[in-house]
Formats: sequence, C-alpha cells, structure tokens
Amino acid sequence: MVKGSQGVKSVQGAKNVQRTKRVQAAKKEAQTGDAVTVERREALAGRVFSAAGVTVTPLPPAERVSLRAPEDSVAALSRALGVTLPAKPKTSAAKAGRLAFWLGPDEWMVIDEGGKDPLADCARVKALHSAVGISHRNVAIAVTGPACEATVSAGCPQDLSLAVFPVGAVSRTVLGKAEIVLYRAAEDSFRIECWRSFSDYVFTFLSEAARDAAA
Amino acid sequence: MKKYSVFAIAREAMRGHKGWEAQWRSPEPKKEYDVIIVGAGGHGLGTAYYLAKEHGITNIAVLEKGWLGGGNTGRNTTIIRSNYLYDESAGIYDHALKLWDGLSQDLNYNVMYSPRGVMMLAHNIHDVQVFKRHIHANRLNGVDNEWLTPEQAKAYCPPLNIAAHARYPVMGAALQRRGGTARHDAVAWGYARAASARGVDIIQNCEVTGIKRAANGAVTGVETSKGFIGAKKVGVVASGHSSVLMNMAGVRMPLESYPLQALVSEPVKPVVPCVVMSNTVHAYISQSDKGELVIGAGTDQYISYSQTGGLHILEHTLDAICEMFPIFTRMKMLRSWGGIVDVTPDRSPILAKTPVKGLYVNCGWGTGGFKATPGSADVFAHTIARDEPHKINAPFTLERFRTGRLIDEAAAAAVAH
Amino acid sequence: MADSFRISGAGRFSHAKTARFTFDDKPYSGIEGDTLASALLANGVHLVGRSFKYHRPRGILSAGAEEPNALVGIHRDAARKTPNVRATVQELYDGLTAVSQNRWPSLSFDVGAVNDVASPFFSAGFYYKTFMWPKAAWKSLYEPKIREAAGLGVSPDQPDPDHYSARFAHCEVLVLGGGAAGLAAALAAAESGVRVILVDEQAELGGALRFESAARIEGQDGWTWAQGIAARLKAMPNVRVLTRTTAFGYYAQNFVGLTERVTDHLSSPGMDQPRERLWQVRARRVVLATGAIERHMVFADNDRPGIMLASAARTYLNHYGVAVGRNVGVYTANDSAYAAALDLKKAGVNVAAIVDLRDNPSGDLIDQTRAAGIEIHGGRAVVSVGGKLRISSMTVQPRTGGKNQRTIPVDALLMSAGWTPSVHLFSQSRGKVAFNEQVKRFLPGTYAQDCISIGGCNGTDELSTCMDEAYAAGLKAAKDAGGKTAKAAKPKVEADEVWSRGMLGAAPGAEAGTTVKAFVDFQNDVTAKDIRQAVHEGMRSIEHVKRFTTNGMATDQGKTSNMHGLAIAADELSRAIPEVGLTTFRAPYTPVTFGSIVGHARGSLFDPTRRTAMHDWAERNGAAFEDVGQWKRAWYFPRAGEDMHAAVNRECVTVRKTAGLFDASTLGKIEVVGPDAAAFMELLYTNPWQKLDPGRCRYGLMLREDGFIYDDGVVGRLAADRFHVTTTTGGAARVMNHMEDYLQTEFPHLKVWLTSTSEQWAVIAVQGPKSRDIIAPLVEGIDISDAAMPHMSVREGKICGVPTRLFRMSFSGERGFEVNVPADYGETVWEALWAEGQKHGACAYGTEAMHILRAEKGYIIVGQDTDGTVTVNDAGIDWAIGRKKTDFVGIRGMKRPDLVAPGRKQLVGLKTKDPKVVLEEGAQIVADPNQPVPMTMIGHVTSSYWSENCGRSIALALVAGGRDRMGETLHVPMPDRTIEVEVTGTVFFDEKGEHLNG
Amino acid sequence: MLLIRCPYCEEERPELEFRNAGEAHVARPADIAAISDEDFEAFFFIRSNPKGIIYERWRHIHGCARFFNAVRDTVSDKFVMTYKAGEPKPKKLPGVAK
Repeated sequence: MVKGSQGVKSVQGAKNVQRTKRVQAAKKEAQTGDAVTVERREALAGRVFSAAGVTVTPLPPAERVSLRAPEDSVAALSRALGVTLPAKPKTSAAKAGRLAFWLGPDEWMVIDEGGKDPLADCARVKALHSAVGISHRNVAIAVTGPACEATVSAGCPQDLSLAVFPVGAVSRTVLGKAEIVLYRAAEDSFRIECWRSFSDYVFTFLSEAARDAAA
Repeated sequence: MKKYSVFAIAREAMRGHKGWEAQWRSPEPKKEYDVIIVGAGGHGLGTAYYLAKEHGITNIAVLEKGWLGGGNTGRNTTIIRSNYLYDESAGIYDHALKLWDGLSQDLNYNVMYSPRGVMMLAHNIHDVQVFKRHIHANRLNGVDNEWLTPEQAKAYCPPLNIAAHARYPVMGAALQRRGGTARHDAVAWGYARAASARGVDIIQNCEVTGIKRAANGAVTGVETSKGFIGAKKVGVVASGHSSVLMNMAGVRMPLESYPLQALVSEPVKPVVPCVVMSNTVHAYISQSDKGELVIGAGTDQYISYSQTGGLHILEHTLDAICEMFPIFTRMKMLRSWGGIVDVTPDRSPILAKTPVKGLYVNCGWGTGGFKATPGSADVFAHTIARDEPHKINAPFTLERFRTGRLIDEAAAAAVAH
Repeated sequence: MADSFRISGAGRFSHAKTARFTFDDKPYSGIEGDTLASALLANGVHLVGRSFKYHRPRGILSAGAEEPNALVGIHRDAARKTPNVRATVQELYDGLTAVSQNRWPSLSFDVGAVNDVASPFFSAGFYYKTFMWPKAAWKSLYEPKIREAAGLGVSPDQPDPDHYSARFAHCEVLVLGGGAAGLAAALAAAESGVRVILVDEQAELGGALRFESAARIEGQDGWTWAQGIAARLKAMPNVRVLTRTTAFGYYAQNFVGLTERVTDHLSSPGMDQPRERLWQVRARRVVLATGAIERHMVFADNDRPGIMLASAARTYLNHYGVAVGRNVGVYTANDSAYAAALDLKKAGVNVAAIVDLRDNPSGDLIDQTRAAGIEIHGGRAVVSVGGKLRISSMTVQPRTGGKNQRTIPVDALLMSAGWTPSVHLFSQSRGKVAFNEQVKRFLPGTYAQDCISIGGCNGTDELSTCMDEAYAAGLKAAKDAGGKTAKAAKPKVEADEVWSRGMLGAAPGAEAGTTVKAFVDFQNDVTAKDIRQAVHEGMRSIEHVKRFTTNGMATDQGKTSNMHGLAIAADELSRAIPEVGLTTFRAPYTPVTFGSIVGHARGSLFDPTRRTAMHDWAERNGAAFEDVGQWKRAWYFPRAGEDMHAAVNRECVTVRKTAGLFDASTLGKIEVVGPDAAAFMELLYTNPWQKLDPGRCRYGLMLREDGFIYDDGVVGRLAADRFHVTTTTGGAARVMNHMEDYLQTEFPHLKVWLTSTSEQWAVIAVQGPKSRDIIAPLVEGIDISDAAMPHMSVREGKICGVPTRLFRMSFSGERGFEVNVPADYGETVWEALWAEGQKHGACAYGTEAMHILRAEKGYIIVGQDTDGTVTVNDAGIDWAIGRKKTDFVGIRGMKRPDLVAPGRKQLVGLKTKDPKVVLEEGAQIVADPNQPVPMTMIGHVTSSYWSENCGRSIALALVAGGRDRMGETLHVPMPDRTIEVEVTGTVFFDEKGEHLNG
Repeated sequence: MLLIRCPYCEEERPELEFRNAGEAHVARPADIAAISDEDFEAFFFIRSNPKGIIYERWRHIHGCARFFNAVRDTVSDKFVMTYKAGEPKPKKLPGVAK
C-alpha cells in the first residue's frame, strides 16, 4: 500500500513538471502514432461573455472519467488516483490538478486538468469498478464574479447560497432545460459541466442570465 | 320543461326574468332507483339523459359529491375532434362528433358547439408521417381530416409563426374542420336540465362512500353521505376518482390519476380563429367566445388528487405557446386551475361491464374526455340498459389489459426514432 | 385646465418633474410618481373605459390592482402594445401612450352601448337559451357577432422585442406585502439574521399607509416611518426587497411565484433590462401580509364615472395630491369613508354630504367629521345617481324606503361597504378559510403550509394590534426557520385608525324585486339582479352562480365583487353565507404576462438544440437539416442545381457505387461495464450475449415488459466485462433510464455499471465498396482485412493519430465501418476521411439517403416501421430472440393472447404495380378497393421511397397476415386514385447480402 | 414544484431534478415467464392509485441518478418520508394517523 501510494505520488510529481497547455497535450497524444494527426476542435472555442460582475468563459479541455465503484473499492481507487474519492453527498475533493466529484452513492466524476490520464490510473486498479472515459463528452464553463450566484440561479432551482452550497460543493442538477454538473470552485466562481452537443444552449443561457444578473 | 328560445327571452325581458323555472330540480334522494349514476359530469348526466330518452328508463339518480359539472367537465379546455387513428377510437369519437352537431337543438340548450377547426401542427418528419397516417385512416373511415402546408396553416390561423428558423418549424398541419370547441358548463347544465325534465333525480353534495353487493356478488346499491340508496344497476362515471369508487366494489383498476392544468388569458378581441394543437412542443390553444385564450397544459408527473399542479408545468406550456405565437408574450394569464385525469395504460377509455354484476364503469378518458361526452354517454346508456356494450364501445373493455388487445393511440404516434 | 385637480401642498411627489402622456391621442401632463389613473384624475378625466357586455361608460374605481374598470392599452411602440393594463397600476412615464378599449368609434360615443339599452334581453346566461335556430346560423352568424363584441383590449400583433428573465431564490422568511404589518414582520425576521425576502406590488413600500394619514408610529407619521424601515431593510445584506413585484401564485411546499415589473414604469428602459423578471421562491416560512381590499356599495348605477372607493380617493389625495372632484359625496356603511371625507375637506374639497346606511353612526371619527361641518345623513341610502359619462348628482332616501327623496349635486361619489381581507394567497396555499359571523368575513382558518397571516388579511383592523401581531409573526417565522432572537425593538404605534365593519350584498334600493342595475362585478356587468336570477334558475352552488353570471371571472378576479355576490346569493337562497360556500381562489392573484412566466425560454433557449461535432462541416457544405428530437441532423447535401430528390438519388447511388460518409453521432451509446455485464445484457435484450466473443458485434433488440419492441442497435463487446451498446437517436435517454431502472430495482445483485457515452464519441459511418480503401491510410494498429476484421466486429486503435473504436458494420448493406473518435476530433477526422474519400469519388450523405439505403435492405427503423404496438414476430425478426433464454424483459408480455393471435399486422415489402409511383408514408392498405366507407383497412405503409438503386419505388408496410400474402395484390386508396401494390419480401436490393463484403 | 428529500443525497431537492417512476413495491415476478395472463395484468397494469397515502418510486435522475421510494399523501401532495430502493415498505409512518 505504501509503495503504491508513493508510486502514484512520483508519477504525479513527474507530470506536474510537464504540465502543458491543452494543445500540446493533444499533440502529444497524437504524436504517439505515425499517421497524420488532427487538431482538436472545442465546442465553445472562442466564446466568452462578460457583464458587470460576472464572466462566462469556456474552460480548457480536461481528462474526465466517470467512475463507478462499490464501497470496498474506494480506497484502492483513491490511492491510484491520488485524490480521496469523497463519500459525502454534494462534496468534492481536489488535489494536484485533479478533482473528484461525488455524483451518486457509487458514482464519481474525476477531472484532471494537468494533462494526466486518470483513466490509466484506474486501469491499474484490480478492485471492482467501472471507469469510462468521458473527456470529450463534457464541456466545462466557468461563471465567475460576484454575480455568479445570481447568474446560475436564473436556471438552477437549488439553493446556491454559500451556507447551503459552499465552496467545493458539487451536484448534478438542471439549468433551464439542460442537465449540468455544478461545482463551486470559489465563493465567486462556479464550474459548470454539461454535455457537448447542447453546450451552446448552456452557454447562451448563462450569457442571458449574466446580462440579467448585471442589469 | 319550458322551452328556451329567443321568444322566451323576449317574454322574460318584459317581466324582469321572473318567469324562468329552475333548470333542474334539486330533490332529496329516494330509497331506491332502477339505475344510479355516480358522478354528475357531462358523461354521467348525459348517460342519465340517454337512458331516459333512448331506453325509457327514468327512475334514475345521478349522485354528485360536489356540484354538477364541477369536475373535469367544468375544468377542461373543451376541444372537440374525432381524427383518431384506430377504427375503435375513430368510431367512438366520431359518434360523439355527430351528436355534438345537433346537441343544442336536442337539449334545447345552446352548448355553443363551434366547429372552427382543430389544427394539429407537425414539426418534424416523424410528425408528418404520423399525421399522414391519421389522415389516410380517417379518410377511409369517413372522418374528415386534411393536410395543410405551412402556408395553408398560417392562412387558417394568421398569428401562427411558421418561420423556417423557429426552434421547431411548422412543417405542415392536419386539420379537422368539424373539430372545434363547445361551452363546457352548458354541456353539463343542458344535460342536467333535459335529464331532470325526464324525471332523473340529480342529487348534489351526495358523496358515495360504499358500493353494496349481495351475497351473489351483484350490486344492491350505494352508501352515501345521505344514506343508503338502492339500485340493481350502478354506473360509475367519476373520472379521477374512478379507482377509489371501483375499489369500493372490490375491483382494482388499471388507472392512475394525475393533475392536469389549464389556463386562460385576459379576454381580447378575436385573434385565434381555430384550435391549434402541437404534440411535439406540448401545447394547445383556442379562444373562447368571451375572448380569453384557452390553453391546455400537460399533466404533472405524479399521482395526485389535489387539483393543483406545479408552476413549471405552466411554464413549459407557455414556452411552447409563445414559440408558436411569439406575439403573445405581452398577453396575461388570468386564471389557472387543475383537474384530476384518470389515465389507462393505453390512454384509451374503459366503457364496459365489470366483473361485478350490475356494476358498469366509464372512465380512463385521460386528458381528452370532453370531446367524447355525448358519444360516451349514449353508448354507456346502451351498455347499462341492455347489460351489453354497444358495438361502438365493445372494444373498450377491462379485459384488454389481460389479452393485450390495447387501443394505444399514443404508442402509435409518440415513439420517436 | 391642466393639473387643475392637483392640490398644492398635498401628495408626496415633486410637482417639478412633469411627465407628458397621451390618452386616446389627446396630450396631457402629469408628474413623475403618478400612476396613469392619478394623472388622468389630476386632469379631471374620469371616463376611461367601457364595460364588457353593456359597453357602459366607466371611470376609475380604485387605486390599486383590484381595478375592474380602468383598463387601457399601453402602446410603447408598434410592437409593444399591451392590452388590459390597469391605469391604477401603470406608473406614468414621460411619453406614455394610452388608449381606451372596447369602444367604437370613440370612448364617449360607443355604438356598442346599444347593448345597455337592450340589456333586458342580455340577462345572465341568455346565450344558453337562444341562438339555436336555425342551426347553421350559430357558426356563421351568431358566434362571430358575439366574438366581435366580446374581448376587451386588442392582442399585440407583432413579436415582442422585449425580453424577460427568471430567477430562483431561497430564503428563510418570505414576507408578502410591504404595508405596516409586512414591514414590521420583515424587520423582526431580518434582525434575527435569517434571509428575508420582502415583496410588494407597489412602487414603494407602505401599503395602506399611502392613504392612512392619521397613523403615527415611532414619533413619525406612518408613511415616513415606513420609508425609514424600508431603507433600513434594503441596507441589510440578508434582506432582498422586491417592489413592483406581485406574488401571484402560492404552490406546494412554500413555493411562491413572483413577477417583478422591471421596465414598465421607465421612459426609456435599458437594452439589457428585462421587461419583467420571474422569481420562484422557496421559503422555509411565509408571512402573508396582503392586507384588505375595500368593497363598493351595490346600488343603482353605481358604475358611473366619478364613483369610486373611498380609500382610492384618499390615496389620490394623500399620496398623489389629486382631488377626485370639487364637490364630492360619500356613501358608506363603514367608518373608513369618513376619514377620506375629512382628508378631502381639509384639503379644501367640498364634501357635499355623507350618506351612511347605519342609523346612528357614532364614534370619534364621526364626531370629527361633524365638527368639520360635513353633513351626515344616517340611515339613508343612495338610490340613484345623475349623469352618464360622469356622475352629476346622487339621490338619497331613507334606507327603509319612503318618498322622502333628496337629490344632491356631486361630481364624485366615494363609497365604502367595508373591507375584504385578501385571503387569496392563503387560500392558494390550500389553507381553509373560515367565516367569522361577527365581522362577516372569511378569515384564514386551517393552515396547510408553513405560513402565517398578519394584519389586514388576517382580519386585524387596528394598526397597533397589527404591529404586535406582525412583529411576533416575523420573530417566530425566523426562529422556526433557524434564526436567532431579534435585537430590534418592536415599533410602537402612537396613533391608530380604527374602522368598523360595513356590509355585504345589495344596498337598499337594489334589493330583491328591484330591476335597477346595481353592479356587483363591474367589468363583467354582473348586477345584483343577475345573481338573484341565477339562484332562481336553480344555481345553488356559488360555483354555479359564478359560472352562470360570470361574477368574479373578470380580469380583477372578483376582488371587489366576490363577497357581495356571495351575500346576495345566500340571501336569495335564505341560507347562511358559509353554507353557500366561497369560490376557489386560483392563481394568479393578478394577471401575469406570459413573457414573465416564459422568462429566458424563447427562441434558441426555448429548447436546447443538440449539434454533433461535425455539424459545422455539414453546414459549410450546404446540408439541409432535419429535427430529430432535440438534434439537428444533416438530412441531405444538395449540390448546386440539385433539389432534394436529385441530391438523395445521387447520394444513394454513390454509396453503393463507391462510398459515402455519414454522421451517425446522434445514436445513443451506453458503456456497460462489470463482471456481470453479459448477464445484464441477457436480461435487457432478447438476444443471447454470453457467448459473443470480445471484438465481435451483434444486433440487439430490446422490448418493454409488455412485449412490444422498444429499441434496437448494434452492440459491440470490447472485453469480457465491457460492452459498447448503441441505441436509436430518440431512444438514448429513455433506454438508459429503462436499463438503470431494471439494474437498480430489479437486478441490483448484478455487478455492472452503465455510463452514457453518446457524446464522448463522434461517429462517422463510412459505407460502400470503397470504404476500407478510404479508412485504410488513416488507421493504425488495426488489421482491417476481412479475415482479421469481418463484418460485425469492433477494434480499438487509432485513426488520424487519435483513439478510435472502429466498428465493422453496415446499415446500408454495403461494406461499412463506423469510426468512433473522441468528439472534439470528430470534425477533423471527418475532414481527413473526406479528403481520402474524394480520391475515390465518395460523397457525404444525410439521413434521407441513410433511410433509403437501409429500406432497400429491409432493415427496420424502430419508431418508423414499428410504433410501440409491434412485436418481434410482427417485425419479422424472431431470429433476434435467444431461444434458450428463460428470462429477459418482455419474455412474458410477448406471449399474451393478443400478441400471439393470428392475423396480426406483419412487416412486408410492397411494390407498386407502376414502379414509378411512390406510395405515401402512412397510406392505408385495403384488400377490396371498391368497398364503401368506412373501409376495412388491413395495414399501412411505414416506409416508402424512390430507390434509384432499384430503379423503382420501394415500400415497407405492416399488413394483417402479411407474410401469408406474398405476391397478393392489395390496394392503397388515395384521395384521387387507388394504387395497386404487390406484397413482397422486405429486401429489395442484394438479397443474398453479397455487398457486405463486396 | 415539489421539494423531495433524496435519501441518497440526504437533502431536499427541487422536483425538477426528479422523475416519478410509478407505484412502488410492485416487484417483477422472479418466474415471470411462467406467470398467468391474470398475474401479468396485475403486475404490469393494475395500480392502486390511492386517494391518500401512496408508496411510489422516484428517480433522482438529474441528481444522484438513484431510484428510491417515497410515501406521499396524494390529497395534500405532502411527503411523509422517503427511503432507499430495496428497503422494505415502512410499517410505521411518522406523523400519519391510522
């Protein structure tokens, strides 16, 4: 166990040094083959919306895993991922560029923003689990600024006050007519994850809402 | 029954309207009747009326928990049409439509049946396929229903938005010209008046609390808040409460009761000349004689007898209305309300004898029972009087849920691909 | 003439800031802070509208949301025309344009007023009794005429350029109503530290303190105190104060809908401001402080312009500085009208007389009035009034009758029959009201939710009692919702206004037996006489009375009329009021715009649009799109000069000749992972899965428990414990839900998990004889030879340097691959494939060609060739059922008697006798075309196309006993002709399936 | 819009996150292939549809995605309690008179 966790640490350390921008990550991935490489086209590339007190911006691509596992496997998976999978509803854990969201009693979303591969980390775990790569399924949008709560509240029916939805809180929920995962990254910042195909709807909705929050 | 006419009005106008008689009697219940109908909505009152008129049975009580016409009859958006796909459905709804077309004269009560046309919008290719299937089937069944291009649809209903860039553009429409609306209260009141005149006792504020059966299982009468009332034949016509009543006789039903909401706008001068329905965006709209836009919403997702529903249901409906009619965002919702609709697994009604001798049931009309009122009442009266179904309602049995012989209009239309 | 009724020194707004406006094109001037009503009154204008039925001239009754008469159209511009706006609520802004409604040709001369003369014919419910002959005339004549006459304002006729917004909010204490009680409750709650939202429909907080000039609180006059508290509350971080905001609906579990009017009072609203904002508030506790509404007196011609509620006249004076007349009369059964008379008198307006129904009115207020020199006629009634477009006199006589009449000239008449507590929201919360015999009011009785009523809406009349009650309620609500104890001291009331109760029903002179028009419901023209007639005609339930007369169904929702109507009906029935019952209070409290409820959900935000990763490429390349659920799918790719038919023909031929690229990304994808994955698949699909080797694929068929086809799709086994399942486009979400349902609740013992990967993978179908040649240069790490990768297999590797799940499969009948790549690479991989494809003459094809190609092969589309009533056997795909299986979803349902009965409709092919004729999808099929209508229909066409590859039309159909009818001639009757068809098998092209490896 | 306590999220959440899934405690027969037409009808179509206390299933579909059970009064729409899927029908209901 000790060995395992050290191993994970050293891997993290090594990769932290070579934390790269997303384009480079894509290139690196592509370079492993010999054939032609193609560029990555993000769904919300170039979009940004600013209003008084709030900005809506797409976040860079990240590695994502939908992780499912029984309680018995959580410790092993946490070790392999280098972040303790949270057990408490509506909570998250963050460590070294890696986020683990509690989404259900046996479901987590693991996000790696450091260009490392959490799916590969899971693959090394023998304990029972299901890890499925969903890096491209989701698009992340940041809603940042003092009016972020008012903006998200335009379409999300949950109580988003700091007392009820504190920093680090995360929940799958709805925004207007779309499903999202909502994560409070800071007092004045939310990260919203949604599926790629309707990310335009979510972004447009947030932009309209931001305009109203500022009005 | 004193006849209603323009002359009667003129006569009464001269004497301050003091000569009108009560539209229906309000008697105390007798000890026993030949037939008891539970539920004084349009279907129940109509059943009593046709029992008296067509079958000569006049010793009838119609028992009503609240006030007559106060259930779904007085709460619905009054759309009338018969352009259903299956022969069975087209049969019963078109039978109703034919009766609508003379009902005011038959009852001597203006039910304001207004065949202004019901237009159902197609928003995608799947809709087009489904509607065309209906149109062809209707034509061969002798039921009018025609295809309109988007431009023709707009000509028929000028405020309709047919812009190609709409989120769900209009690709065409199915129009049933004989479809339309009627005045819901007048239907209940007209049947009540005509039935009462033929000797039917309408007992309001009389809640049925039990259905009594003899040792051989046959019905002997009902326990009510006004005491026991005997009858060898009991017809349950209680919409949302059908499960509750049938349970009293030990019959478990394939029904679930959901809240269904509707709303009207403030009255404005004529702007929507027909009924417009859209299954894809989930909304329907017409304009009442008074000028109110009458808008039907969807059901809430859970079983409820509360006659209320969630605001988000109205939101979804008005989203769709304003998508079809972008000119209406400045219009105002004046009133919203809820009913309780009983829904069967195949969304078709049950009009049938039951496993209990002398007990008959007419239920499961879901969100669309108003349009069937005269037809349903007529064949249900036949079923009770003859103790066998009319050929029109013969397919609408309880047994079909055992055999699988469903009449599933929704399944035939709603499966997307 | 301008501003001639403005009293200098009265009112709370500076006279310096003027606002110009027009009413029916005539220019006027008011001041900022006015409502349209106060500005009109300041200009001496009382006539503002016409009633619904009789087109009677109408003035301004109230100074608030209960207004039934003064409804106007507000026209900001051509696209911003709002009908039925209450002049008493509309705030004045510079440049406002108002028009009167329901009149022609003009407000003062309205032809429709002939209805008033003919009114004896238009009694309650008259339309139920006539217009029945001749039958056809209802539709052609009567109804159109009725409709023309009905309606009030005119609907907008252009799309609304304004936008609307929405917000969810949460608080511990929601206070509805910002009068003295609401302010005190909000203060108490706010001081406890909990989140408080305070809502009021007016522009300013203060409620009845707007007109209650005698109130003194904390050493200040009531209004000043209220503004101080309002400012204090607004400054607190835990308080949100929403003015110009109406709580319109009280829903389950303390969920309250509010609509905030953001710009309707502004002269030039900012572009970013929404016109209105919907607030949906979830509150732990709700404090109802909605006040009370004054009732009018029900007497003959009580609707003449110039007759108004006493509190309204007092509001116009004390708040707006406007006198409603120069010589006013008062008709009351209640003390509060005296206060109005006193205020007017003090402001220099002559009060001609107070007519009080009570024999010996007494008390301080009456003494003061008398001392001020105002004539009081106790025990008397107003039995008629002079003037049509404006009241000119009132005729007074003893309430007990007699000839002792006296006519007093007046130019305005204030009336008060007492106050009705606003229990609307309480009632909407499903609380039960109880009738208090002593005060003749319905008051909150049994509560259904966590709320409390205080002040006027709770029947509490005295300000000091209100304050005590309110403060205690605010504290308790906060405490119950988790707050601390408040620090602030309870506001102290030093001077009160105390009113006695008043009366319900018709006043003397309008009692039973009279024929005068004494209005109960002004807007709907319902008189006391109409209500009696309804009772007389057998309407015993108040709901029947309401519906028969339309009392209380106008846009004011019966705020002033309901109690009077009830009392008159009860009187006529000789029953007590509670026995007759109260009609249900329904949301909304006041009418709410559709826009407010819709909020952001317009245009592109009406419903999410889903686009694939290759959408932009398709758009750039001229694709036409079709909507499939929320998805936009490329339908076909017309080239210059091509119509749809030509484009589709070309696409179909090209795919079979060389190859085509098709965007299949919208198909649902589910990754089924775990040691019991195969066991789970066995239960959810009809097919066997245990023996499917990793790397191989199988067509999967899913049933509902009732045995009908639910969904289908190709499933690839990636590993022993991992399946890549595909579903139909429309089925993706419900199949996932269906699978989760069984997994979580019926088969929770299985160790398997489901993850939606629909959007992880962009899917490019490369179909056609050249498909392998096209992908070959781009694929690495996968041997794609037939030997290594046969039809229905799946491999993982790379394409264009990015990871792929490569399926060898075909929905066209040609050799084919489906290239799955991570979605962000979808478009660039497509472009790479496109470039390769160009070398071979390949095309891009859309859903239409896809449909034709699969129909040529007889492949079904679930949802088109099946419709939720089709069994496996009906569809002719029994081979998809694992014969040895003992359980799967649908195994029992599919064996029910009717599902295995002979004569069911079966899927067959149809060939028209004339190969050029293409059947219409949905067309019905008969055996005997010469039978009369209604015909016996034995089936219908499910799919039908022109097949360029077959050189003829082809069709699939569900036909009763179809598989026993091979070669039979059937008929498709169309409106203009009958088409002969031959029943065939379902495969029209390459029956042997040689193209799969060709 | 109802407020529903999800027994997995241990919190009340707005109805918009949930989907009702019909009557609870209607188990799929283990030997379903062998049951009679009547038994299948009872299992698949017949519902108690009570006016009063209902045992029903919900899915927190836009939340933790779990199915669970709820006890609710269909007249007032008030929830009595919620509990996890697979847990037995509660014998005692808090705050409900017999």
